[in-house]
Amino acid sequence: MKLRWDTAVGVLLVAVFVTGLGTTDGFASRDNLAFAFNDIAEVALMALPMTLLVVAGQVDLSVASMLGLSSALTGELWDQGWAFETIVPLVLLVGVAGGLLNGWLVTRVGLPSLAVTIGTLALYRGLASVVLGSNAITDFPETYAKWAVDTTTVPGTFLTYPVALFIVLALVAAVVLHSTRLGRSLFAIGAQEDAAYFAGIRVKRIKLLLFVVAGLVSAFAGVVFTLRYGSARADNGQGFEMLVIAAVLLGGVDFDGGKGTLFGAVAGVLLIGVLKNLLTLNDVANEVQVIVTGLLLVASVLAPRMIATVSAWRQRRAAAPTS
Amino acid sequence: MTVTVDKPAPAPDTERSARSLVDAVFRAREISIAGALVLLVLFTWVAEPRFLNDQGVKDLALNAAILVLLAVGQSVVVITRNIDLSVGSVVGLSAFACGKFVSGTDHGVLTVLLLGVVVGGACGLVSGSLVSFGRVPALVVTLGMLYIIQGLDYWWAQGEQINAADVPQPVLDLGSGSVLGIPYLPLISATVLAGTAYFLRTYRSGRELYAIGSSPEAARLAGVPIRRRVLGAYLFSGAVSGFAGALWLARFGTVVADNAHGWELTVVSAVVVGGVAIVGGTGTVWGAALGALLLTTIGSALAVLKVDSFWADAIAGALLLAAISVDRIVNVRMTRALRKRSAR
Amino acid sequence: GGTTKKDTDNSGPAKSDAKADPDAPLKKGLKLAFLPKQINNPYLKILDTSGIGAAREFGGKGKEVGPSDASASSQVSYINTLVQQRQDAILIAANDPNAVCGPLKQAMKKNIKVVAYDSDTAPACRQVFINQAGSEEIGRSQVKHLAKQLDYKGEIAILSATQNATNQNTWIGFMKDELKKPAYKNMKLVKTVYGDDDDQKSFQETQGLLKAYPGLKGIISPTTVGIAAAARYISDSSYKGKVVLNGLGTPNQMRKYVKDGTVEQFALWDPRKLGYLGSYAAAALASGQITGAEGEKFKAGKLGEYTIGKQGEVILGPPTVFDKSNIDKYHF
Amino acid sequence: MSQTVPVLALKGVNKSFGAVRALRDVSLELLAGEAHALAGENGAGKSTLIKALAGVHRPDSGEVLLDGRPVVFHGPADARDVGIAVIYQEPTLFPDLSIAENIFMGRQPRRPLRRIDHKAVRAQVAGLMARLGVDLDPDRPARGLSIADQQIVEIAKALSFDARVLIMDEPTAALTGSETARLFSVVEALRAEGAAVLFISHRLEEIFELCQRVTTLRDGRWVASEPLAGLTQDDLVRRMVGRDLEELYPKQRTRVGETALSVRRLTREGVFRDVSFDVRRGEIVALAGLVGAGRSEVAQAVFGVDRADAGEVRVGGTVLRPGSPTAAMDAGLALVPEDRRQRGLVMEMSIERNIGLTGLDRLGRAGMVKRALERGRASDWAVRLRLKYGSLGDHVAVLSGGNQQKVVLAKWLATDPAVLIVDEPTRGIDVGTKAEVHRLLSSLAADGLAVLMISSDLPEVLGMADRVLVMHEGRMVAEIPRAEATEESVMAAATGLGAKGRAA
Ligand SMILES: Nc1ncnc2c1ncn2[C@@H]1O[C@H](COP(=O)(O)OP(=O)(O)OP(=O)(O)O)[C@@H](O)[C@H]1O
Ligand SMILES: Nc1ncnc2c1ncn2[C@@H]1O[C@H](COP(=O)(O)OP(=O)(O)OP(=O)(O)O)[C@@H](O)[C@H]1O
Ligand SMILES: [Mg+2]
Ligand SMILES: [Mg+2]
Repeated sequence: MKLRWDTAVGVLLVAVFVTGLGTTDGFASRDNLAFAFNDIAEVALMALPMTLLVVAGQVDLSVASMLGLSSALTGELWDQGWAFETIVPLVLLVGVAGGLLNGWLVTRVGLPSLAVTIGTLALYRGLASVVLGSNAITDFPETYAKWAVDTTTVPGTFLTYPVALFIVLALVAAVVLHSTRLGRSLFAIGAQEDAAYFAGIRVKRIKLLLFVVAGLVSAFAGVVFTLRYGSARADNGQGFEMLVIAAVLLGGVDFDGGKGTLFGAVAGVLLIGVLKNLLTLNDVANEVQVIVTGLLLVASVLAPRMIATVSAWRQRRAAAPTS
Repeated sequence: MTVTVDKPAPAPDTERSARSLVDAVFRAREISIAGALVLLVLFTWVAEPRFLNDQGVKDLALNAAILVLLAVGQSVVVITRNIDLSVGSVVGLSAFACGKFVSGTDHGVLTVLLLGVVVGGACGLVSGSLVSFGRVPALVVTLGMLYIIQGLDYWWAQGEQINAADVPQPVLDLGSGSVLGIPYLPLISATVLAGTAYFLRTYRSGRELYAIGSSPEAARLAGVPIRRRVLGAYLFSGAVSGFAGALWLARFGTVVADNAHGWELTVVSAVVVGGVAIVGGTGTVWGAALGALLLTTIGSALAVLKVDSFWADAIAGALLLAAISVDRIVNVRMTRALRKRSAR
Repeated sequence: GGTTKKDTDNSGPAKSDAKADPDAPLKKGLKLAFLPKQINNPYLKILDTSGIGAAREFGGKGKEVGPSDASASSQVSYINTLVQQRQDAILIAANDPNAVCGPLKQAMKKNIKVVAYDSDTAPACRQVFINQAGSEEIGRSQVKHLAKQLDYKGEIAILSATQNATNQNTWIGFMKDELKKPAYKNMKLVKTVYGDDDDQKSFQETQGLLKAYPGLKGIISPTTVGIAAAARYISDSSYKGKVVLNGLGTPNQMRKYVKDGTVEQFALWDPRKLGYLGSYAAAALASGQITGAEGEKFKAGKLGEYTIGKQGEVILGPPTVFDKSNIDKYHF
Repeated sequence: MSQTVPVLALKGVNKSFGAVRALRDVSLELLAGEAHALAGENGAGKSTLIKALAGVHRPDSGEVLLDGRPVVFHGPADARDVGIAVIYQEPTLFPDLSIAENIFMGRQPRRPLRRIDHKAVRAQVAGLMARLGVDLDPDRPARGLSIADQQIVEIAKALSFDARVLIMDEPTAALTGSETARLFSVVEALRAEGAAVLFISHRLEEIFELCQRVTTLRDGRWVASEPLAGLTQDDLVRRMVGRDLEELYPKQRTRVGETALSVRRLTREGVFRDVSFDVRRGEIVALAGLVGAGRSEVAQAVFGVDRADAGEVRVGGTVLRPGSPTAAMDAGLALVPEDRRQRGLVMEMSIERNIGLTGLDRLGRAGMVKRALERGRASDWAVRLRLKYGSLGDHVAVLSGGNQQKVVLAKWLATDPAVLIVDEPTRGIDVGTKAEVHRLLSSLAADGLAVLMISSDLPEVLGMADRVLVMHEGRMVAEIPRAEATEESVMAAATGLGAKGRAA
């Protein structure tokens, strides 16, 4: 039986969860779970388009900066007295524009996405601080803020609204990736772009679309983040890009493209979230948590490798006497 | 059954002009970056002459010295189609380790530098072994190492700070002193840079690094000891980062656990701006060093031009994008020109 | 139409229905949690260690938890955890006065006492704020000191921590106000830069300042990381002796620069006392001695009695000015 | 001569990849001064065998003998160091490095202090190029070399050290007559100097021309080792296939219908110019020319993967939007590209997904993909093309070269095209399959498909085409009807000597 890494992460997630239930006071409480999942909502949301991108052999390092820009814009416009109902669509539009710029540079100018998005990582974060400077805007309307915080849950569950939204979007993303034309094309582009192009797949258009979706989702995550903390700042979500990528890679999505499952990526995000919550509850120092994250990442690539090596070795040993 | 007919050879002069064009394309990146750098410096200098006074030049060189070192180390790894995201953490760990080691003692400069190299080399060895022997993707492993080393560093430091007052004077002098008016740090970086460049061009193992990055499969079939070379590249990158950590201590005197936190992306930016292809196989350390110099100079220039610091990031990002886009467009144009010219 | 800023009304300071019982004894076995801006901040480390020591004095248990990056969002997850762990009091040095507000209010609802120290939260989100010194006094006195050193003329600049640090911004506000007075008509604040409490960033910001403003005569850096970095740069550059540096720093960090003449003087309160005071304030709150209302008094161990001021503020006392003559008496 | 100890030999070698047993108890002896052929169908295990000889694969059991003594190669470097030069089936170049560096990687001549002697490298490469009679600039990067030029660099690499054993896996698949002849004369010379040669080719006439002995493999098993003298091509085919071969060029007569593809004044600066031609339904039109004449580029521009600078392409009367393969496919065009590893297939993807890739819109509704339909399409075509595979879920990378080519064909035939452009459709395909492919093309044409076939295999061109178009240096120089097409007439046009037939 071949053990797939994404399954392994799923099993690990369940194991950690069960351990938490058994050993840690307060872990299983409705409040805590609502909080723990809500706490990674933005990272989780951004992990969805990131998974699609990485499968297609691309990466977007600018997602967290776009989150920051969106947060800063939301804050500044709100402060200037705009209506929240106008701000949100506008900010989402900015997300689309940012995605277009990334996608345009990658598909039209022909630059590698890693290089492009390192650039826009600085650019979007910079624009965020141009927009908002050192200010922090705080007085967001309760009517909207309540949808983002962990104290409001979907009736009858411990799911907060951002988490519920994530679940819906994750299902959509899973269907797209694994059972649609687009999904098949993504795998082909990621594994062998030339061959995909020669097979009539609209490689550039699809890549552009992915970056736009990533921009859009990141901008939306920016709004959620702003409402959740009730604070719009230029440095919101700084460094989240690494966390998003770590989660996706942890779920067994291959950075070289062409391989991976959405289930794995989601399991990766949740594992990081649950583990963080559990360790913090047990007063495990932050630096140890950082180390654990690192070890998990290394294990995520090393373990499948070792399993394969061991099973190949066993097979060879089993085959040897017959010849 | 086969028919023997000679293929007509193309006229030699078109071939030669095609060749020089090829050369030009490959050198275009270094030239365009050097050009951008000169323009930037001139512009800033005209706007604010103090930018290039004694202190100004010294500051520019000192600021770039450490990033140049890191970019040199990183390029060697990137050339082999790998990446080392743990550099920032390694610098942090090494700087703190060196600080802790010298604090309140009178250890000599050489001992400190050696310690830095050893600490960094050890980190490089771990990353390198995982990548080369574990045959796992470099990005994931080094991202993991970034976290692991950083965590260890924090865990060790527990919020402790090493102050300049505790660091022996000779070590601090290394960071601020100079010979013949040239500060030590840039001198050291330039030496490492030149040595690495020479090695990459004139030694088999250096060329093999390019071969691995250009096509790992072909390298395997050509009998290149891939694992050993990749391990070597990481070891070098780690050792250089560790060395940079020791220099960091010398330059800033004050060290905490999170020095150089988040520098990995800056270093990778410098390397990419400098024309080392992220997919390996091409680029030079000279280019990477120019890239590093350009990035730090942008920062210094913006400050001197009194550009609001809020704008600094945005402008740096935009310039980075402009640099790689222009380079790419020029490259494509020249390739097309090459195609039309070399029409057989 | 739509929801705009005008429709919202942010509520005032934290109200408390509970009655204070000044004679209640300090409870035993209180669980106090210190949540610094970032666990690797050396200055806050001193503070927290001393606070945890104080807790031991009155039979409580203190611990320090926190993120490794100084961002508001990472503090929030710690607050939640502390609530789940049912701590008796949370002491927080806020990275952002508002982002931590929601969770802190949740905590107070669950009868967990909240004390802000070093850097305040919005007043509604904590019961007591332990202020190092009166913000006004810190702000104004730094301008006064520098002005005296500069003979009341020349361009000056400020090197601050992060752009959102509450305490920094309050102080800077008072500095600007002080500078409006006619006595300083020959002095000009040309620029405020932010070193993000990052040594290297502060170092380069100083360098940029000096290059961009050739006429610069003085720098105030009201943050310990900033002043040390600035001193380090100036001591090795041609600006040494030409630019006056003043601000807030720890004696250990600054000793070298005071001795080599880069810096004449700087100020700071004793962070150990600050942590100690915070610890006692939290215990007093948790034991019901005080509720955070103006005018209430409590005893802070060997520091003696303190009174709660306006908006729940408790002031530690005036900062100490360090210079060549006294610096060797202090080691922190 | 045959009594001497073999220079290099395999004895009882077994090699499996997972469930696939690529070699079973295979033995082989290479003698000094002798050219030894290795024959077998696609997937018979030829490439695997030479990889075992070259130290790329370690045999699961059995041994490799060097001068009669068992050796273990831990990697290609070990084999190289004892004087074994290998040209692999797929060119293995470093695209970013110069031709000179490609040839000498890891073996550069050195100056004192172990520094590379760049001047000596260049000089030696120039010598090699002269010996091969080609004109390639040693300093240009390998990227962008045509497949033929890449193969030449591989050959130069193998020649660059005085090998005792020269192993060549289908070196001529991408070469035209002149280059092949040049290669053979070089190999002859080496053999005369006492080198042992192992040669693989699916072109049987080449085997007879070059080699003295032949070893045949079938399904990973050793069938025979024997002298070629006295053997006929049919004998050899019978050994390989295990049965008698049907006709190699089963050309059916078809009714030629209306114009399906019409290309007018197509130009791409620096590559080809002013190319015009028509292909009608039911017709197989061959596009012949020397390597580098620009045939593949024309095909790519027609299909839209390259953008033409001028000219137009009509399929079934409608003008194609330039630069859009999707539009070309919608109009009923299909292109089987020449570089199957880069462009024809997604190597890391399963067989069924590769075949499904060209028809994603037909595998379900509303953008969805039904796995059952995907698998059905794949298994359908796998049967029709007699694909040899383990499971349709296997990566195409594990298939033998010929079987990979079948997957590319399947993927395009499954789109049910009106015009099929095939670029070197039988390159690297064994004789049996070749006949199958030809029959397939023939019957498709008979059903009304318009076929444009680019081929460097002259017998194939002559055997299959209704009309032969000939390109020379980027221009269409001749159009020769089947009746007049002979080796001489086509080659004359291709080399630019007195264009026969009417100019197109
Ligand atoms: N790396 C591999 N992993 C799995 N199977 C492999 C691998 N390499 C070869 N095979 C299988 O081994 C068998 C022999 O393949 P090989 O490439 O040796 O054939 P070949 O005789 O060279 O064919 P061709 O004439 O098409 O090149 C095939 O069934 C192939 O699918
Ligand atoms: N992948 C490629 N990248 C860049 N240039 C190429 C590529 N393939 C071919 N060329 C160049 O384009 C020109 C035309 O080559 P093309 O492949 O069209 O010729 P061809 O007649 O089809 O020959 P072949 O038999 O090699 O397919 C040649 O000069 C060749 O070097
Ligand atoms: Mg083969
Ligand atoms: Mg071709």
